[in-house]
Amino acid sequence: MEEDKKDKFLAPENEIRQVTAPDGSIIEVNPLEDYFSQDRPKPYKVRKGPVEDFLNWARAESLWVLGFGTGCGSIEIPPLVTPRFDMYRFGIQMRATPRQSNVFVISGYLSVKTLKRAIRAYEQMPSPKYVVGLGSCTINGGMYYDSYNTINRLDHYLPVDAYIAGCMPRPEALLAGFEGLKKLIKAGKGHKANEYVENLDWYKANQKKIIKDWNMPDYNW
Amino acid sequence: MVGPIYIIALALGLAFFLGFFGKSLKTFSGFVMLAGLAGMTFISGQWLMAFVDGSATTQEIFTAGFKPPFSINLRMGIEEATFTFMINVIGLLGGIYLFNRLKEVGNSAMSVFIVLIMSLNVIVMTRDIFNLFVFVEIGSIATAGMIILDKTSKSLQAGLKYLLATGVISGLLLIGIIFAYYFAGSLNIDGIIAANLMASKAGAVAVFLIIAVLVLELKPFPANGWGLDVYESSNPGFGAIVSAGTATAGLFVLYKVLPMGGDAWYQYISIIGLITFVGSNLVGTQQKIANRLLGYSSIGQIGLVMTVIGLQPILGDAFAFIAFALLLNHFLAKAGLFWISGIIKKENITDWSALRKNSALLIMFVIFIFALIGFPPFPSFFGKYELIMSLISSDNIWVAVVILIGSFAEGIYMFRWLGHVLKNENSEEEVLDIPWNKFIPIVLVTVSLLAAGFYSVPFVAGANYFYFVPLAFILFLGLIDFLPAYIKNTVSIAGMGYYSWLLYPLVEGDLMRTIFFAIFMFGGILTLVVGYNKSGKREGFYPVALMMYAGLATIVTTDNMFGFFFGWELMTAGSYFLIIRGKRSKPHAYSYMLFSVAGAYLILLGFGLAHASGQTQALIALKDISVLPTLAYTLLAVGFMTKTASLGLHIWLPGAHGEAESDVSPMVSAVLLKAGVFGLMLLFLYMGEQTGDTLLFILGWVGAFTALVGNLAASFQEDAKRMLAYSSIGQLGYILFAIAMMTQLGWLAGFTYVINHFLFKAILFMVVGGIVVKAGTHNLYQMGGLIKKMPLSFLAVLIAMITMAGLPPLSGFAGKWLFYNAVILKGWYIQGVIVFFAGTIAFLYAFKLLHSIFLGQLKDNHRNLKEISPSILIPVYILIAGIFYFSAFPQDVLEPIGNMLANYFPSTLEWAADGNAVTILSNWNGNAVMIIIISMFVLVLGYLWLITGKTQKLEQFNIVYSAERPFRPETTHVSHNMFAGLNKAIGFLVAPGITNFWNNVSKMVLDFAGVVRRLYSGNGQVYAIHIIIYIVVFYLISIG
Amino acid sequence: MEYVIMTTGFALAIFGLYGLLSQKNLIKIIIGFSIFTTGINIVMVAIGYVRGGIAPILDNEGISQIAAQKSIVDPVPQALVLTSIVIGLGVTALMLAYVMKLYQDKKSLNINDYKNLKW
Amino acid sequence: MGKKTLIVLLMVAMAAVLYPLYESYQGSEQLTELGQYYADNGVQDTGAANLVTSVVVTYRGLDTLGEVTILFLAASVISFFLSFKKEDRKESREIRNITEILTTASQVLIPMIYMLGVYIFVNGHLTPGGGFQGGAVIASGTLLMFLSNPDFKLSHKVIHYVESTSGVVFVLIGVLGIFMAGGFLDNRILGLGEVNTLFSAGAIPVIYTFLGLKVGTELSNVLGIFVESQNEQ
Amino acid sequence: MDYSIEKFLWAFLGLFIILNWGMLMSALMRRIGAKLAGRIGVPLYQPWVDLLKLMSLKTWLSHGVMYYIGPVFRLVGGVGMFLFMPVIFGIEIWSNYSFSGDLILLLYFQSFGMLGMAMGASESGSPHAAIGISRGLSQFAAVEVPMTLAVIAIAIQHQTFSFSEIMAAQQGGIMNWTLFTNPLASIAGMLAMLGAMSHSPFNLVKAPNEIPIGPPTEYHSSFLSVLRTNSAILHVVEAALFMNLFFGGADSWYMYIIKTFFVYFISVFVGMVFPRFKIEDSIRWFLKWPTAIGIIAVIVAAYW
Repeated sequence: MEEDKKDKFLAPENEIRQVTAPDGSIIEVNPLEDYFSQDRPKPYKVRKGPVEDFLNWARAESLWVLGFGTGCGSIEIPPLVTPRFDMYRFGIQMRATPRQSNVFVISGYLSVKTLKRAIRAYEQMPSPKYVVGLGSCTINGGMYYDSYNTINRLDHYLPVDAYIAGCMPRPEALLAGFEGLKKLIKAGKGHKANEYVENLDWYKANQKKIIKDWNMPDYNW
Repeated sequence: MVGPIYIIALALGLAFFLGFFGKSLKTFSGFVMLAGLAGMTFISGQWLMAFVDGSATTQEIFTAGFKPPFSINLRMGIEEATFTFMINVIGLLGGIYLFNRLKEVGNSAMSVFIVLIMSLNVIVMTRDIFNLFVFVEIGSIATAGMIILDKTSKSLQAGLKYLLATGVISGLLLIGIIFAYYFAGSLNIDGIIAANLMASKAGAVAVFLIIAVLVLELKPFPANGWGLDVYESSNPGFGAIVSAGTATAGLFVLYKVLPMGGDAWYQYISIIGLITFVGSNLVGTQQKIANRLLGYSSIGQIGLVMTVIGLQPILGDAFAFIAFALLLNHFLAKAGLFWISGIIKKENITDWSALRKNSALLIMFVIFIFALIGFPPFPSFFGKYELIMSLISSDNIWVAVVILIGSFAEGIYMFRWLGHVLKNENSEEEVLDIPWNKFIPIVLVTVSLLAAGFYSVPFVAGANYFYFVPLAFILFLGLIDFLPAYIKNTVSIAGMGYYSWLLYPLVEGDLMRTIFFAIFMFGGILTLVVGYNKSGKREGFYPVALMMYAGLATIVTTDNMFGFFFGWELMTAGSYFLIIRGKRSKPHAYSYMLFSVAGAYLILLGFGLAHASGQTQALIALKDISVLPTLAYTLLAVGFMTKTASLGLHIWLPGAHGEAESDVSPMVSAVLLKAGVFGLMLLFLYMGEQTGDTLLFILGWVGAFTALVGNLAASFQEDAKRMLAYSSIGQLGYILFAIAMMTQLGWLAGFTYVINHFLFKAILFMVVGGIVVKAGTHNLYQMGGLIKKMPLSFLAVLIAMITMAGLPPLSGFAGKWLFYNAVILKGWYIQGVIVFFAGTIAFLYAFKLLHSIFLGQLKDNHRNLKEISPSILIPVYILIAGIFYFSAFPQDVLEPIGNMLANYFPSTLEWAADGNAVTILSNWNGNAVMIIIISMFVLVLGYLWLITGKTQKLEQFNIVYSAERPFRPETTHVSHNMFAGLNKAIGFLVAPGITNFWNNVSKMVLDFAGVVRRLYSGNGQVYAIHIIIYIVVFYLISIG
Repeated sequence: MEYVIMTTGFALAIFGLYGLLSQKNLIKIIIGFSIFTTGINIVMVAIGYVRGGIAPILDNEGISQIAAQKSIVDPVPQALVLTSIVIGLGVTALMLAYVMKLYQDKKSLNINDYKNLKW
Repeated sequence: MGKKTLIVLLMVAMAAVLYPLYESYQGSEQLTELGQYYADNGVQDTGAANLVTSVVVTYRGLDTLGEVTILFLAASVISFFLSFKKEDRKESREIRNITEILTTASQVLIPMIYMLGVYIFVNGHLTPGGGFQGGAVIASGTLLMFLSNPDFKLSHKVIHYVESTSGVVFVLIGVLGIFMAGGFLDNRILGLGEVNTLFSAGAIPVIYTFLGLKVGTELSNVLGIFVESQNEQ
Repeated sequence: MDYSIEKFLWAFLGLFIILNWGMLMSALMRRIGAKLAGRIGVPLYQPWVDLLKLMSLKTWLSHGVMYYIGPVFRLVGGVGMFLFMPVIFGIEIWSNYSFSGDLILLLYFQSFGMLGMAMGASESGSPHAAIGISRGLSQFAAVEVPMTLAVIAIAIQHQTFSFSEIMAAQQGGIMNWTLFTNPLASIAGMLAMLGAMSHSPFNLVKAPNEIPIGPPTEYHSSFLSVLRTNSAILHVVEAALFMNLFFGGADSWYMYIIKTFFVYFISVFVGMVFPRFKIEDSIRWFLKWPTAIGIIAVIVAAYW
């Protein structure tokens, strides 16, 4: 991975640069290494037992959805807060920052450019975290299957907990999808984040194969 | 003993004799001249000695063996001996100084020089009016000759103007003399005095002409363009003779002749002197040419002495000392300055930075400047102090005011000049050529100046030789200035420690003084400890720092007004030098000095009024001021407020404190500002609540607005040290407000603020100063994220900031609690709310400072920074220990102070056994709050730790950034214009209105000076017209 | 008689002064100065005059010493005027020397051309 | 014309200032006390018949010393200040031809003028005149010399010697007065002699002689320097 | 001075009650809000579930020491406000640790948590956090002016800063409440409360879509749970503060709950009705009308 970083296009802001310290000495700054933590993530320990079941219930009943619209399907999310659908009654709410979200809805096709942001946002979310693929595009590329600039299979890049098929699925389908996710979590199967961490090399290889201007650390804490 | 007549014989004989020597013997003739001058000096000096030890009585010398009035007689009394000695000394030193130049010009120049000095001697000694005229003329002609010693086009013009002017005035003198003879039948001055010419109108006119002309010889403003040109264009060595010698003789003549006119004339002379002193100094404010500036200053100083001569009947016994002290001071200092000017050879004062190449010369220059403005320990200080006291005691307040205005105007240009000298760019190539014969005279006058200051002590009530002890130590530090800084630092600390121990008995038992004493001395030592992190020699730092502390120690230990003022001025001088050491401090030190000088003068006036009421120098006189009490208290309060930088008088502070060196800022901010507070506290205690009711009310409002504006401005600052400086303004506003309430709680709050401000501002300035040096920038937005590099600094600043913001449980809250109770009990609600608002704004800058320096994004060039030096952290943590002690056990500190205050105010605060402070309104238990908060903190921290697993450490860019990433630390750090919203809403409150106001005031003064100085058109004829106009106007005022 | 002299003296002094103050030519200014001092000298002489007095030389020729002692004019102003004249001479000479040098410097005798030093 | 008007007004004002003096002048019927003293005692005190001389040289001898000093100063100043900056002087003055009459007449007159001058100062204590007057006459002779002979150059050395000697002697005589008589410049160091004779009045003739020499040389010197500096132009 | 275990336990019980009441209240408010919008709204247990969820998360990231203890400061601030104020009037066991100080202590202790939290948030290095804090502090400064005026007016009126005395003075009927005895001060104080609660229209500090929820933008999992705990406590305590000052305090838990609910409801209600202020407008607003009313209140109280 170190090598192919070198052939890839390196953004100017990530080039190694030299600055003069106040005492006159020269400091070399390597933005990608100095500004970001280089640590590899570790899988968390999955416990079992009634306490964990209770906590899983709590996790399932408190789904905080990251409010990022990644594709055309994101138009289907806002109706969820309207009186007609009212997702709040299911314990689902939108959060503005990845740090406080558990659910990432990939809403439809994912261009390569957006994939990079999606990876970053996903990695910044605290575990356990869940990915919901919304629409056919996340499954097989959908109508964009031969586009030069979109991915076809989301689960090559991020571990997906649930898919909601359709093009586009209606908000009701979304709610149904969330209910499905809840069931998974309650069943103690909501630990895809660990899968991602365990197979990090595979995911990273896939990601870097398609993202030419990587320009970020291997793992975005 | 050698008779005084031999002065004449010797001088003239030598002058004529020099003609025998040809050109080849120039050096020899030069030494002959010097020998002659030395002989003259010896004769007068020997008489002076005899008079001083009482072995001689006043001698009348009759020429030609006949008694006056039939022949000319000379007198040699103690006055004459003194003045001739002064003149001869300046002649001798001037001769040495001008030696090479005189030699180049030739024997005749030496003759002229020696004749000039001789004529001045005779002018002093003669008792015959016509003889006086003759020797005045000799002096004029010799002067006209010496002007062209440096023969330049300018000096030629000046000489002609001089001749025209003196020609006109001597003609008028002659008319006066001949009619005086006509009416009095005598040419003897005593005979004319006895004849009382003032009885008849014509006689009065004759006297008028004589005195007016003698006044004109002293170049009164504004009929003095010719004199200024002489100063500007002639050789500075000769300028010294004119300024010191000729003027001295002229003043003595005036003194001698003035009895002819009787009482009315004394008044006129004092008015003329005042106009000259103020006018000349005012016009001088616009001047850039060094020698002309010295000319303005000379004329001003002579005007001052003239005023004193005019005030003779008022001053009574004090006259001799005052006049002589002022004259001697001018005499020595001005001679020295002119001589330095001759070495520097720079026309424009902005180029005078060349002086820095020689530190001895620089120090002497500084001494002369401070002597001229009237700083201790120079004779002018003693003289001016005594003068103001006597004037006010004799109900001449306006004269005192005008004199101080004139002095201030002099300060305006002198300190500007000093600023140029100390801070302007200096070219490396030029070398300062200092021949020994030019150097020695300057050293001698400097030493004389210091000695004169020392010997002034017995003449001023309240003065004490003890005040010179620290000065001697400072001198010692100056002498060991070549040693490395850490040695001097140790010596200074030891010296201060010893001095504190020495002085402690003076404050023991007086808690208020003890507190301030502790802040000054202990704070001083701590701030000096910080100095250990400085490498190199730190030339000139220790003497001035110790001078400031000596001043502070004097202020707090003295029990009389003189000592207070002495200390005050000493402290001002020392702090000025400390402040101006900063890289960009020139304008700030300048405005600091101007405000300080103005403030000191107000204090002096106030003291004068107190002295006039109580006829005592003891500070207790402030208690019952019967002469204009409101004015006196207001003056004193405003004077002290210049030091505490209250609103309207604060504009000097941010720059002065912000640009100072890293260990000077805590000195001036944490320690020095308390001097003003001490002054105010003293004042308020003596004044009492009833007397100062309205004043206190106004000061309360001023304090409230000061707090608001200071804090608001601090929150909009981008410069770390300026932010702290503005914060000081705000904090001092609280203190002013608190003590203006004049209740026990208010004062207790005031004391709490004083102690807290000392503690936290010292911490803040020390740490921030250290960081600023390390980070290489003052700008907050160029720092950030330093918490990981400097955790100890962060902790210190955090604690200091929590204290400052008044958050419980730290001691800042003690002040706030007391303050609230005081406000409600006093009934100053709205003001109190303003102060509270200011307090919440303090959070803003507290956060901004902490965030911008320590939190947020670390800058690339700071990646390798290390923690600041232990020599800073050790004193800082000592102070933090102080904060914690005060916070946990406020009772230990506040109860004794409260008890002490109970002597002055009704007690409204009680302490329960468990440390609970109770007023009728409220209660607060600092101890309990501390315990509860710390326990809670521990519990909650434990809880968080319990529910948190192993944390992953992140780097600075591991932040959520809307799924993007930051580019650079610089663009990710939020600091610049941080409180934009607040600024939009109420930023207008800190629009630089006050700065603009003072700028406009100074611009108006300078413009006015610029207009007035157009009088000096440069045309010699116009100057002659001025003289005639002066005579006519003067006539109309005095007689017509 | 003495009034005539006195008047003349004062008038000369005033006119001389006027010349000194109003003329632009340096030489004329000096002439004004001379007239001014001359006027003053005349005033001085007039002051010493005693009506009907003779020169204060007691050479026993003409009248007796005792009579002479009663009838001479005052010698003091005469002595003073001598000094005054000499002083005037010295000053005038010096002024002329200055003017000469100034003329060499700038080739002008107009006083308005010598205003390099001002303010 | 504003300025001229101002000056005229100023002169009027000045006249008004001086007017009280003029008005008060009544003329004198008798001597002042001081004048009377000189008239009564002058001759006895100083031995000089010319009271003006006795006042000038003895009673007010210090003034006279001052006068001498002034002339000396003027000469010195002029001399040292005309000796500067020689390099500037390029142009030379056109000198008119001197007429034969002037040349010849001056050869006759100059010695006589000098003689007259000497007479005046030697007899200063007896007749009107004295050192200054005599010296001035001598200087006028020198002036004539300059007029008649443009190339004439004074010997500065001689002048300086004469001048210095006279000055020093004058001072020494004054000092002698302290030791031998009542005080500085007392003329009674020599016998007063018989009034109205040449060798009378103590040191007055001596003083006047040297004074005359000094004044004569000094004035001549001043003239000489002026002429020289003119020539150099 | 009572540091006994018993006292501690009573205080802890009180804390537990108001924590749960605070969570319930926030769920209630959200439901009321939902009803206004025609929705059903969150289940009443949602706050507890959220809290539990946050505590059960498995990722803990730390930006530094200050970041770590920022929430501690915040919670200490909230808990401290609770502890320094008597809960139920006249009952010793519910007086907490109010012997350590009174209204003044509380006014200043308000900012303790805020400043600590600000430190923590800004150590994260997120510009959004810093922007949020700068807004919050600016607004806080302005809010405090009418607040102080109101407090001073009350202090003048009752000649005390002590809670129990202020509450005592309001006993004996609704007409004895400061709200009626000193209506101007109450208006000023309640307007200030709108700002202190930082609900709309004064919630630009936490503009979720502009500066992703402002100061706590980097906080997550257990740190966020502490912050949410605090906000539950703080909402009740703030409401209780105003209740004590203006609405006669509470002489029983029953009254406590009703009054705090309504006081809190006022701010939520205003938030539902009004849109958001820009920060400078909000400062101007606070320094204009509430301040004017407050000044009049002080003048009336002092000189009537």
